[in-house]
Amino acid sequence: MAYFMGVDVGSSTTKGVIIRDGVLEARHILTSGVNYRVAARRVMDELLEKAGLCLGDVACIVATGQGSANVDYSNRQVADLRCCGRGIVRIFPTAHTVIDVQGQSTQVLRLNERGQVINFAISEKCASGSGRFLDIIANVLQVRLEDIGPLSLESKNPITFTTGCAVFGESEAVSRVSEGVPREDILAGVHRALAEKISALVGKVGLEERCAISGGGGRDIGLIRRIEERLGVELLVPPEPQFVTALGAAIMAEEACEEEEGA
Amino acid sequence: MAAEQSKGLARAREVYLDRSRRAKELRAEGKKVVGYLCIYPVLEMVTALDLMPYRLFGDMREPITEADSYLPTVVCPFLRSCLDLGLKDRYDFLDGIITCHICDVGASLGGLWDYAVQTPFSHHLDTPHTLHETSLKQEKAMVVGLKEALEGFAGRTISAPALRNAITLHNQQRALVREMYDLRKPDPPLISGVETVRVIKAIQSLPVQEGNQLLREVISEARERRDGPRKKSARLLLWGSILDDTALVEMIESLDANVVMDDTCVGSRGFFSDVELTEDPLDGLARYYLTEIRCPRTFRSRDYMEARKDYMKDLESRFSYLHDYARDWNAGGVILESVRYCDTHGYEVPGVEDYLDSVGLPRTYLEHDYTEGALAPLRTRVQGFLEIIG
Amino acid sequence: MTQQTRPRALNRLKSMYALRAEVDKMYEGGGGSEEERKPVAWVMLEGWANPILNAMGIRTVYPENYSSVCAAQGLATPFMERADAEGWPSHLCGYARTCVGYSSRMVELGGEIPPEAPAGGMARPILLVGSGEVCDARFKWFQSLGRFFDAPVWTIESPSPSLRERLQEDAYERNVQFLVDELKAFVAFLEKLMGKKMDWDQLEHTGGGTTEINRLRWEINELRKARPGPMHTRDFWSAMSAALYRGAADPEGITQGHRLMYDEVKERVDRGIAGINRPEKYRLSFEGLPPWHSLGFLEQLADRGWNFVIESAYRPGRPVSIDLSKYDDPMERYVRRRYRSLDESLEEDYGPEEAEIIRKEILRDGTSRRLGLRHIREYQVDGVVLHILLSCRAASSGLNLLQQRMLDTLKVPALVIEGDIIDTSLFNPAEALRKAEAFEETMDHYRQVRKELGMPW
Amino acid sequence: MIRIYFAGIDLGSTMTKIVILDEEGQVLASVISHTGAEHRRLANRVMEEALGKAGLGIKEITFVLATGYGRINVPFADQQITELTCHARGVASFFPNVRLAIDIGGQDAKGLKIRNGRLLDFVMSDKCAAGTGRFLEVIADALGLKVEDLGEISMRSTRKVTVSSTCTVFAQQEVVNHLSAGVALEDVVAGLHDAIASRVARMVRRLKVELDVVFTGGVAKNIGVVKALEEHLGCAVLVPEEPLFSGAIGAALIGKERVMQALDRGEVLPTRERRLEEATFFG
Repeated sequence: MAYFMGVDVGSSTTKGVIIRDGVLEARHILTSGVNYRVAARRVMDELLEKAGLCLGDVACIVATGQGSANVDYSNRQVADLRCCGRGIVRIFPTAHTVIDVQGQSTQVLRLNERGQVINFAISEKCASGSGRFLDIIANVLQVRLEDIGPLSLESKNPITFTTGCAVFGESEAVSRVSEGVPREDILAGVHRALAEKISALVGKVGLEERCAISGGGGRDIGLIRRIEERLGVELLVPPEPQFVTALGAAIMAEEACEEEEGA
Repeated sequence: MAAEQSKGLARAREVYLDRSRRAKELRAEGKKVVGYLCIYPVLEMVTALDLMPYRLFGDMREPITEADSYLPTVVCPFLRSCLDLGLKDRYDFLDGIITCHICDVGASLGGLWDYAVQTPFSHHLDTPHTLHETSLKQEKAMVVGLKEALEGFAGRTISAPALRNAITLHNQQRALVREMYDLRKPDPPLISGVETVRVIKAIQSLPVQEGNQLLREVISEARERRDGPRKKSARLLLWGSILDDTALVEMIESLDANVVMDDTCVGSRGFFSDVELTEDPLDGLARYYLTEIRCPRTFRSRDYMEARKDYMKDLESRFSYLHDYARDWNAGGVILESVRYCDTHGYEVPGVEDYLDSVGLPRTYLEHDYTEGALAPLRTRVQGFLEIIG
Repeated sequence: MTQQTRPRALNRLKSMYALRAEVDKMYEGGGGSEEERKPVAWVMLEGWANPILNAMGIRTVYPENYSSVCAAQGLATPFMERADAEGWPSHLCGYARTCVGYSSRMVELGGEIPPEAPAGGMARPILLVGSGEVCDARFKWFQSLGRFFDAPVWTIESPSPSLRERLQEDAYERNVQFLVDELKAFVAFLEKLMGKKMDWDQLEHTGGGTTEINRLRWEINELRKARPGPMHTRDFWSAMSAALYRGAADPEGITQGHRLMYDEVKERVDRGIAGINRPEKYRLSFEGLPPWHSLGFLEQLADRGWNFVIESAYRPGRPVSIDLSKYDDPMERYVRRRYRSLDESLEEDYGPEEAEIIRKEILRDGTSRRLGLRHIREYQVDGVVLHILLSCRAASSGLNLLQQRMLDTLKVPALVIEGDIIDTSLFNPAEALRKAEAFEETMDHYRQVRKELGMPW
Repeated sequence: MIRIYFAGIDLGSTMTKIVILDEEGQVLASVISHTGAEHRRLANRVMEEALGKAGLGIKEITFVLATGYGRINVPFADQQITELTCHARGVASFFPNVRLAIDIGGQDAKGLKIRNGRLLDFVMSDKCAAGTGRFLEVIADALGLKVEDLGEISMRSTRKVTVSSTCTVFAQQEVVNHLSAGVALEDVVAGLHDAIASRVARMVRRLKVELDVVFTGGVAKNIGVVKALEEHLGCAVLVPEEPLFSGAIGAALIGKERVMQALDRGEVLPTRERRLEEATFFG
């Protein structure tokens, strides 16, 4: 029975999964650091280690994400948008809209039942619409990533950022702190800003009843609630949202083999 | 008329903050409300048919979400905001809408509005871009076209007396606005820049008679007032594109400066000359709306039919009124403001700067993206400018 | 890299090169000495000025086109940076900013053509002819050049009413009369400027000469409906300038060039040869103005089997024979030959039945969902690329609506790519390719949808 | 006779600078410190430190003028002026003939047109971090480099890369892509410097570049950016010994002028009560 590997080299983290019969055999995540090649190698070693396999056991490997070109051991590269779609329908077969909040950018996808991308919109060429904005602020507020969401939910009145720039948002957060603004209001301010940008993207591709969230943003309950408020729907949240695209890549690997057999 | 205690400036502030209230009241009483874009639609004819003209504005305090599906982010955020509000049903009390060829995006807004917002009645006014003799004829035809469309919509025709009366009423409004602007000439001015924006926006949200009443109240109140603006080191003239929110002027006046005069379309632009009562009233209206409104969207040239062109003289013919404003209102500096992606004002800036430099008026150019938050960084620019001219 | 190992993905037309070469004749170093002695006017591309100026013995040069020439050769940026330095806001039209920078440089050199100017450069103008058509930049930009040139600026006014207003029965005749008067005023001005009278027979010639060129361009486009598409949009763009900018100056030459192009395309159709050297996986239309600086990007898409078989911009109108016999005023003949009523063109383009539906829709809604979609249907495209231009409001503001209409009525999806006609800093090929890959799935999906709905492609 | 002293404090987004001058304009003390979250505490602390160095008490300072991004958060300042005017004045005190000054700080980049020490006109970037010091900080941080080392590193470059992303955060990713693709660190860093220099040069050209061009602010310490700016402007770029202090010195000098002018008129400028907030003596 064949094994398939998906590797997603993202801007901040690199994720990999191995599946067999569509069942998850192993998964691993690590920070991408300053050399994607190294990250890609390490994630492969870890995966094989965990699954107790050697590279030869893996029938096909698909690389995706913005660093996918650095996965020198992959059989093919596939755009992360497509992998994300494949991954999400494997987890939520009826989800036809996905909000994928990545470090580098935020993208909203419309999918058909096969998980194929039938429409999509991507946040603009500026990080203020991406998860990085959140990382930056959390970092300067010294809030651990897992605490961001819960803390933000305590906010009574979220602040409004005067700058569109994620980097300036940092210094603005700093000065708001010095004015004695509570951290939760600042975080909630970021969440609200992101939710607004995201709902605009959703407006472009159209909102489906069943809407899921993936990517690092899917672990942030604060962001999720804000988006739900704006869109008026309950989001489907996968157990491990950050692995959705890697999973999709593995599924793509599976499909690739089937094609070749078919051909 | 609904129960209203407050008068004058307080009333203006009320209307500014809740501008659709009066329109909705009157609509409940059976009056039809006609929205209009920019200041080119011929309001006199709307008034003459006993319809209520209601100017379309955006809201820079409201994030644009819906409009993204219709207008890309690279177009004028003011117009995107207008459409956004339309899509969010904030203009659902309008019975009709008049758009005009104010600019490329403005021209396409009509079609988008028809497609996505679908106000029952709509008409597009194709105001010519030049002052050629032929253009005046064309504008007249456009005015006639609007007249017929409005009459069809209202189900009655405009009688000559009614139109004359409406022209008189709107001329009165223009005169009253100029009278109010005179109260900005003293130092300190009796009315602040912020208050002026509120009043102008208010009268563009009320029937003309009520607007005139409000202006009279404001004028008499301001003449008497003790709580007017403080004396500041700088008196400024503000030139630029649409400013339908007090935020920018508020920021400027929070510094050591008073905005004492403006050339913007939520300011003096629509009020500084009158419609001439001609034999056929439509001639006077056509001439006024084509030639008297000094928005850069119209191509003006001193050298029409001339084989030679003199740049500085051309600039003088186009912008000397700014010099007059600065002189009469004793302004020591000019702030040139434009909303990002406004092409017509954008192309005008170098010429205005050349002219102001030639007459020795200090100036600075501010570009904003029509969000309240983004105004904050401009503070240091304005303060720096004040330190230069101070 | 595939490009080295395999033949280039784009299959260019030989006949295109000759036409493309024609364009350089507009600029210095081309055109021949007789042509070069003539005074030069800088003109916006529009329906009216060019033949009139040529008939008056004035040479016409098109800064819009010249800016795209600069961009295509990667030479636009320094000019645009100059425009920034001169204080023109950086969100303005890339064509305009390039031209402003060029003008500023020219003044710095005392009116001389900058040595770094591609294609020999544009000579100093005696006249700037702007236009009220298409976009605001086309009259504001030339006006703002006053800082550099004392050449007079004339803006040709032309009516651009909304669709509903254009259907009013008196509207067409009124606009014709308006144009006749406006253009006569323009001629009067030119006569004053040049100190000589208009040669009306010459106008009949320059004004009529482009009709045949237009007919040929139309016929060529008809051939492009074939499967596989015989002519890629890149060839269309390369050739189109000749017809648009040189047609009136050299009717015979340009006509001949298009005859040859017609024959070449016809032969490709007969032999089933495509505009790309790859299997035609997807047929596309390019909506909006081209990214002149990054046309190589189309090679990468062609390599994926994307064949751009048609485009929205600069498409020739259907040739019609108009009976001008009852009009003896030469200017009126000139206007009526080129200016059609919306009623007529709807009938010609959509046939009586659909035209009637469209007319009804326009009168009711002010617009019709069917407009602007005919080529999508007739060329049976699988998808379109919408090029949103960060420096052009006019070409970008309608695109999102078009996108929705295409999806609603024809089930044809659109890929939105943000870029610019000139400014390279705004275009990200890697990002665009990433989107393109995902978009292939989208096109596959809607192919299926159209099939299920029993649509013809 | 009683001597009089002037303090200028420049509370910038990343660094806070303070100087104390005597009436001849001699610098008695200067202090620089990182700007944290707590502006008011910081202002008090650096003031204390400067007073210590100058051997003065707070009451002996005749006039305190605050400038910079946090100027309103200086509790003991008598007046606030923008960094634009103060930089111009300060730069002119180093280079009397300066006509164009470029200041690249943490929060923004400025171009200042100066004549005889007076500010005539200015341009500034403030919409996003591209072309500011933050751009380099963020990226140096991500690469685990010290921002002050970037200059030297880039000097080794032989083939600088192009960094196309405007957004700092995205540029950071672009850098990582380059490094992963095996591009030499120095070539990447040189690319970053070039990106900043071209943005800033583009902006300041609006003021019409004239000699002498002076470059101040934190980034002026970066030889790589200095060279890149010279390339883009096509002229020599002068950097003062203490490029970070032009704002603070300018502020102190303007304060001095204002006091002197007032004295000539026989007036005394209104000043705050001279005390530092208790909190800072212990806290």
